[in-house]
Amino acid sequence: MKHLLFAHHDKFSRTIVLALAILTIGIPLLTLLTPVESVFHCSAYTLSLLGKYLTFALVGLSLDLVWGYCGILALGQGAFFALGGYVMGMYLMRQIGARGVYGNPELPDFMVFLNWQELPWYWLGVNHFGVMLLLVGLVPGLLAWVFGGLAFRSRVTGVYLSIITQALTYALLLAFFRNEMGFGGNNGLTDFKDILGFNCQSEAVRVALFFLSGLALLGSYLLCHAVVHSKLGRVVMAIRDQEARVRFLGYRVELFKLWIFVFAAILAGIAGALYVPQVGIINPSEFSPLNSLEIVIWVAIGGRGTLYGAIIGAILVNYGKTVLTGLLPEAWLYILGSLFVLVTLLLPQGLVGWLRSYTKERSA
Amino acid sequence: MNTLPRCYFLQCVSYLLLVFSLSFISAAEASDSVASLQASLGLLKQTSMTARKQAITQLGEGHQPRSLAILHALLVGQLFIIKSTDKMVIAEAQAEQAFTVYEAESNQDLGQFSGAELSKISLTNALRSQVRKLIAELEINAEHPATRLAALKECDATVDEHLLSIIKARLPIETDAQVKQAIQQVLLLQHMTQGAKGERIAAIKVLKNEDSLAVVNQLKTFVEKDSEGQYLETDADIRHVAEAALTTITQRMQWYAGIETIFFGLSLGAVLVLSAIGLAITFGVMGVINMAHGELMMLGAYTTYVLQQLLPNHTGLSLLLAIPAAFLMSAAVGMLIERGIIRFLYGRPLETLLATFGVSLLLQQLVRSIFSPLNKSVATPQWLSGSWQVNDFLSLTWNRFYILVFCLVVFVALMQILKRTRLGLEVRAVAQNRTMAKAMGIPTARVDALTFGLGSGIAGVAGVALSQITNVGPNLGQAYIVDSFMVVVFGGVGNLLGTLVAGFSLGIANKFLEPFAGAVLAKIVLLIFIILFIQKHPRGLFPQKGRAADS
Amino acid sequence: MNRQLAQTLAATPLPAIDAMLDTRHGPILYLEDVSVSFDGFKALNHLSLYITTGELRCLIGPNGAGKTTLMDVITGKTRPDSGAVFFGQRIDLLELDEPAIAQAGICRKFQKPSVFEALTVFENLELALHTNKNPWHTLFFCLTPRQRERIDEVLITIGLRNHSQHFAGILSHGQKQWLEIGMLLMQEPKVMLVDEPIAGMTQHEIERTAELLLSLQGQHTIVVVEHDMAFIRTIADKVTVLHEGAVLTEGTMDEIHNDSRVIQVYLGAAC
Amino acid sequence: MKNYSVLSKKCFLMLSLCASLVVNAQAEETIKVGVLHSLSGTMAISETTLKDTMLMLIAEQNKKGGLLGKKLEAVVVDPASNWPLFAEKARELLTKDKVSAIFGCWTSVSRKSVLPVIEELNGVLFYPVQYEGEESSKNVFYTGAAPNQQAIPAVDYLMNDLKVKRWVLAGTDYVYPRTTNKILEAYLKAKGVAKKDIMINYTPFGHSDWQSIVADVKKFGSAGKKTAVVSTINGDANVPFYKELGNQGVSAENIPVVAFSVGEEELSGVDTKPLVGHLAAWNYFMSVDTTKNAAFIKQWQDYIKNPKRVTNDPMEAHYLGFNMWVKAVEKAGTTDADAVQKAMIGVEYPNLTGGIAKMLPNHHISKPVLIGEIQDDGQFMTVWQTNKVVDGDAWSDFLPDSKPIIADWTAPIQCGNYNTKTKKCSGQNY
Repeated sequence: MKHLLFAHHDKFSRTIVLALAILTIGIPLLTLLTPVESVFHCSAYTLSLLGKYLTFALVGLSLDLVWGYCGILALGQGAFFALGGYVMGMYLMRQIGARGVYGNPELPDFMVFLNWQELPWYWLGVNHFGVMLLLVGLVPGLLAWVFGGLAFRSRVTGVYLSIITQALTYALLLAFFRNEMGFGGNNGLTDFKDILGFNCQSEAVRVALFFLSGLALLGSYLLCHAVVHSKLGRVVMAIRDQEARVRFLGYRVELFKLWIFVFAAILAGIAGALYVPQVGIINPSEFSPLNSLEIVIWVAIGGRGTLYGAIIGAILVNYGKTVLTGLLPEAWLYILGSLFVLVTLLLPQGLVGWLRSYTKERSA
Repeated sequence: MNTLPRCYFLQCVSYLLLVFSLSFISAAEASDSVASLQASLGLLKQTSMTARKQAITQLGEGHQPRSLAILHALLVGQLFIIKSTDKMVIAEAQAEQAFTVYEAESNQDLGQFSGAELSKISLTNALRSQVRKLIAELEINAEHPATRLAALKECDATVDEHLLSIIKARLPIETDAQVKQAIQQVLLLQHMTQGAKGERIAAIKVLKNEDSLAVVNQLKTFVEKDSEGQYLETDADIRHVAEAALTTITQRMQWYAGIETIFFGLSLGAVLVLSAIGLAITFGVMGVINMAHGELMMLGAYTTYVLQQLLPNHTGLSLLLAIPAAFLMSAAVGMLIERGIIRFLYGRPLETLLATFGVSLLLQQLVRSIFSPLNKSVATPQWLSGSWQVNDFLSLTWNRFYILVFCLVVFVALMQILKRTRLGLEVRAVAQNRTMAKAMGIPTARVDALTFGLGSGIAGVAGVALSQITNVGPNLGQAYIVDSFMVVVFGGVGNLLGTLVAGFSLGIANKFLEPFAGAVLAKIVLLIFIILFIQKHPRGLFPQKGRAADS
Repeated sequence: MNRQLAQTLAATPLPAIDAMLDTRHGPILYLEDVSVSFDGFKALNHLSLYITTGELRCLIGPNGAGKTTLMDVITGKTRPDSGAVFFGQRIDLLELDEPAIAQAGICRKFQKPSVFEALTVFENLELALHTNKNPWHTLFFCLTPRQRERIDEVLITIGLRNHSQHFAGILSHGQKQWLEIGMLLMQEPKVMLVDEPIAGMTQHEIERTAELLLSLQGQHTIVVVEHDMAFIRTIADKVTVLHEGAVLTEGTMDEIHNDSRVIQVYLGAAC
Repeated sequence: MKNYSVLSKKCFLMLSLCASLVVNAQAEETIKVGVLHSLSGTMAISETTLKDTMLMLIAEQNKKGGLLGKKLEAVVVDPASNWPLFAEKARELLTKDKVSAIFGCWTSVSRKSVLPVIEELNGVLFYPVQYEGEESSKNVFYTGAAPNQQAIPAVDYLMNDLKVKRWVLAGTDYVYPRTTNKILEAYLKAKGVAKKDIMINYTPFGHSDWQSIVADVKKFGSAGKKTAVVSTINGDANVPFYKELGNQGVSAENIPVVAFSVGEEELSGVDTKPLVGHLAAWNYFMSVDTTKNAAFIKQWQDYIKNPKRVTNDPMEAHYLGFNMWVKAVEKAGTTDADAVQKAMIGVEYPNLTGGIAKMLPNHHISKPVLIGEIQDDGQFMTVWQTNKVVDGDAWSDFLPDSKPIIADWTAPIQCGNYNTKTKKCSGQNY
């Protein structure tokens, strides 16, 4: 069973790439080419919804790399996602410029009514698109590098590691809630106007963002696929299964863990940056430990250690959430709760594992 | 001898006359007093607050025997009007919406009434403090020394001429030493401001040894400057003496503040320990990452609520009963979770996290469906409210004090269970080496269920304690789960003593940081501290040792 | 820890390490007065041991004599409380961590076969291959024809050529042992520490293992820990007996066999 | 075969999402009203009641024959206390369900999250909760109190009637308390209160350990001057706060606390003993004795089938907002957003507590302000009230940057943040 899961040339993998490619190219094309009344025309609602799923899938993918392949159950992946989101949010806030309600050309509205006199240093520079792009990867990456560097070097493992990653995101949650931090406190950053000079609300921007999300997911998937099938990927899997043994082979385990951790953090940051303009708000609750737990759940439900399982899990759970919160507002938590319990009990390898063993049986 | 009958007759007549006239006079006086009482009560019935104020003043001045009782009833909200008869009554709640009613004027028992038949005389803050002051004035001459002492304490801050005369009059006839001292202190405070210079300095010198806020505030006025930079107190000598006195008192205040902070820290720590200790068993001993732990606490809190609904007039009793009930309730649910879900997941700790997270969602929503999403009101019994007023600078709240004691009791009991009982031995055996324990004939399945039940039950008991300090609602558990994990990990997984030490030290550190950093930053600092601490000591404060810990 | 040295070692080709080692004037492994204690229990008690280049040394001793702890100390898993551990004349092993020691050329086969079950036999060997083992290098790593050849050689040596694309998880116990020895070979070690190599093997397999170890003697310095006296007799030229964390005696198998203290220790332990 | 199964699943997912947007053919028969309140998560505690209130109001209107000859239909969704989900659900309500108006949100952040969506899609949102002001959107009608309808009158009462000299401004660390306290601080200073007589304290959401802060308040209040606490402490943190006050012996007579977020519903989940005598400022109290209010309470308790359920201020806000909307739709003769927005301004509807609420050009309403003392039955006794309704002010006059700004959605200004100095209207999305 276990061995089937790690088979190299997997047809599922090709399927998912194909599906993602079709989705990424098809939906924007359909939307741009068909008239608004058409069945195939995706509305702004559907586009940003699907775009959101894609960014969730990306953060799920990044967690799968860390958890499924490297065996680090990070309960703070949401923190990197949120940091990427905040960088993007700051850029978008700066783009508002003098169009804020107080008409202050420098300061965002929330700073004006809290009587800030000048922009804090960490807000400088984010108004340039290039700097923002750089920071989207740099900020989560740097945090992961410092945090992971410390933790992996002192060989913090297992639940201890899980809990301190949770502590990390919890501390960030509390910190970003503080209005003194200069990130808008509980209200966060919102009411964005435009991105690179294009109106955030326009269909073209939505389509572009969707396309970029799809592209980012597809690209990241291929990249992750390449990584896990490189020798580095095999070392990392070896670390997951027998960390001590890998050390005796002469590998500096902490460097490998750090590499993966930082890489995943950057992916999560990119996901966050794509998420924010599509939902229109970033707020400290994205740092909530529960959000990070949910990411773990997506990966578990999809099936970890497969990459595409994370993507499927993230999309399915969130799609279910969208549908159920509308259809059964009172009961959806029951369904979601039972789903987590049942999947863990009955499908330990997630939906993908089950699907795979099912198709194997059929073909056998 | 023979004159005697005559005189006797005369005397009798005169006596009779006297008695008659006296009784007539007293009757007249009595009726007068009844009339004024009725008039005051009539005023009280009016809804206007000014009328009520007047009525209360009259009640205070009238010196009628019933006025004290009526004022007391008014203060605690037991004074009602019977809607049908417009009669002023004192009502004592028997059960929900059932009252035993006494007529206010005569204290005559009028039988049972329901809440709907009565309408309450309510007070505003201003009136309430007026009533309180009146009662205090009346009680300075009360029978019990303790009542007198309390009355004196009550009017400590607001001594006016009228009150001062009452107090002065009391001093020569006061027999109780404590009360006498209290009276003298009030008088000294007067001397400090109003006497001759020598008298004032002497008063300051005596009073600087008292732990009294009134003294501090009075002393402060001696050294304060007005808006033009002039001292309010013109006499430089008095200023110097006052300054010196203030320094000594401030030193004592800081000392007390230190004690208070430690107490605050311990009590916060006790809450942390209580919420974490159940987790220390399920997580630490069994390796189950139980995300539903918070919801098990929530169940305990709801059990308290339900018991209070069943025994509405026995808040204290129901709270005590809630402890075993909550234990059983949460333990039962815990064992159900263990038998139904977790036992299939042993050895896969990270998957228990997922499954129990699902369970926590289910339990939350279940509670929302049964009890509505609104918070529930859990009453605090009298003995758990208020504080132990050591002096004006230091008071320790009872509920926190009891929770601290309760936490220690739970901890000791748990340690004893694990150390002394057969179950404890089996639990430790299974925790250390499951296969070996099984080979030795320990029924591991039963032990697992019981251990999980024990941890869950303690979570339920923690819920009872939490119901006394925070909201009882569906979100109760989520507020504590992250903190609980931090405490267990900081203390060292699998070590109960570590959990205790970790909880208390985090609590105290938090409380010492709070004044400088504020509540949020203090918490962030501690979280970062835990993160860094784990780097240095990857297995917490009290790591498990030996080869077994490596695997 | 001397990180700089460790990092240098990690990227150093083997001949360069040889130059650093400098074994001209004495033993390749040098342990002097090493003590380790766990919670008061002395696992190693002022132990001194010297192993010369190219030697095949057997370590025996009853349970708890400190055999595994000794290996832990040499490979950097356990830090001794006191004493000195040198690799050749120049490399102080106490300054290095496990990966650095492994890269320097001291490799270890574990008591319990620990291969990577989720990887194929080939991949297991590939991971062990002596090369630059930093993450970036690993990410872009491609096997050279020479390295592929080397893997094939080892596959033949350990008799797993037909299993090269199988997951290590499905191998038999004995095959796993061999695979681990193969991984050892891939690391091109100066010193091989082999902990209970024949546990769970058939007689035929044991013979082949003995042959293998004997054939390696000379190119590599080998330390074998084993309980099976017959096996030791086939391979050993020098045997060291450990007891209660210290060296009890050293000598040829025959000398050991007739040593009264050894007999007493073993019999005593048996009682 | 394998390829197909996953691929077809993806296609199905994609198509079903797109297809779900096809306009429902039956939509023409009813007028849809969106209800956007959290039914799960942390905010469910407050918002569930408002959902029920809306359902009741809609049912009532349908009994009266609906609106424009059509039945009203409530579309309830659960944004689950998740702010981005609020925006998503608002978009769903407007584009998928094509609702004519949305009644919803509680927290400021949920409103801020929804705002761009409502403005983009030109919807109508009724926001029923007291808030920090500093906002006026063309598409939002604010039926809760602005700071000048709650905070300022409360401070006036404390200052004039209770002769309070020292002030503790305690709040949860988010935008409503921050702004309100900024406004109050400026207001108090303008009234001659010295800086040392104002203590400001912020705590995180759900703060439960109030020991140190209450001890500080006690020390601050023991300096011999009358002290009061102005509390903008949010929801769940209140119970432990009041309990701690009671336990540490701080009574309402010594240091009264006036709260802006503690209403009847919050009190129903609390042991009221330690709270008795403390104050709250609202625009509605359940205890106010008017026939309209009595009828409303009865209607509510009958609807929810619980004779003990309480009513509160945000419920009245929805009651007013809904009825004003009904009047505006009738006036406009259509549910078209632009027409309704235009018709809304000037609509009047009687408050439950007396007086007439009127929708002002700045999209806020005029309301009376009441201050009540908490009684042990969880009700308020009104101790003070404004003698006439107070107009809601979107932009506070006590903040330097917002002073020159006004909101006026009538011609010729037509702007939510018109700067009277620069004569400019910046940052409108329409």
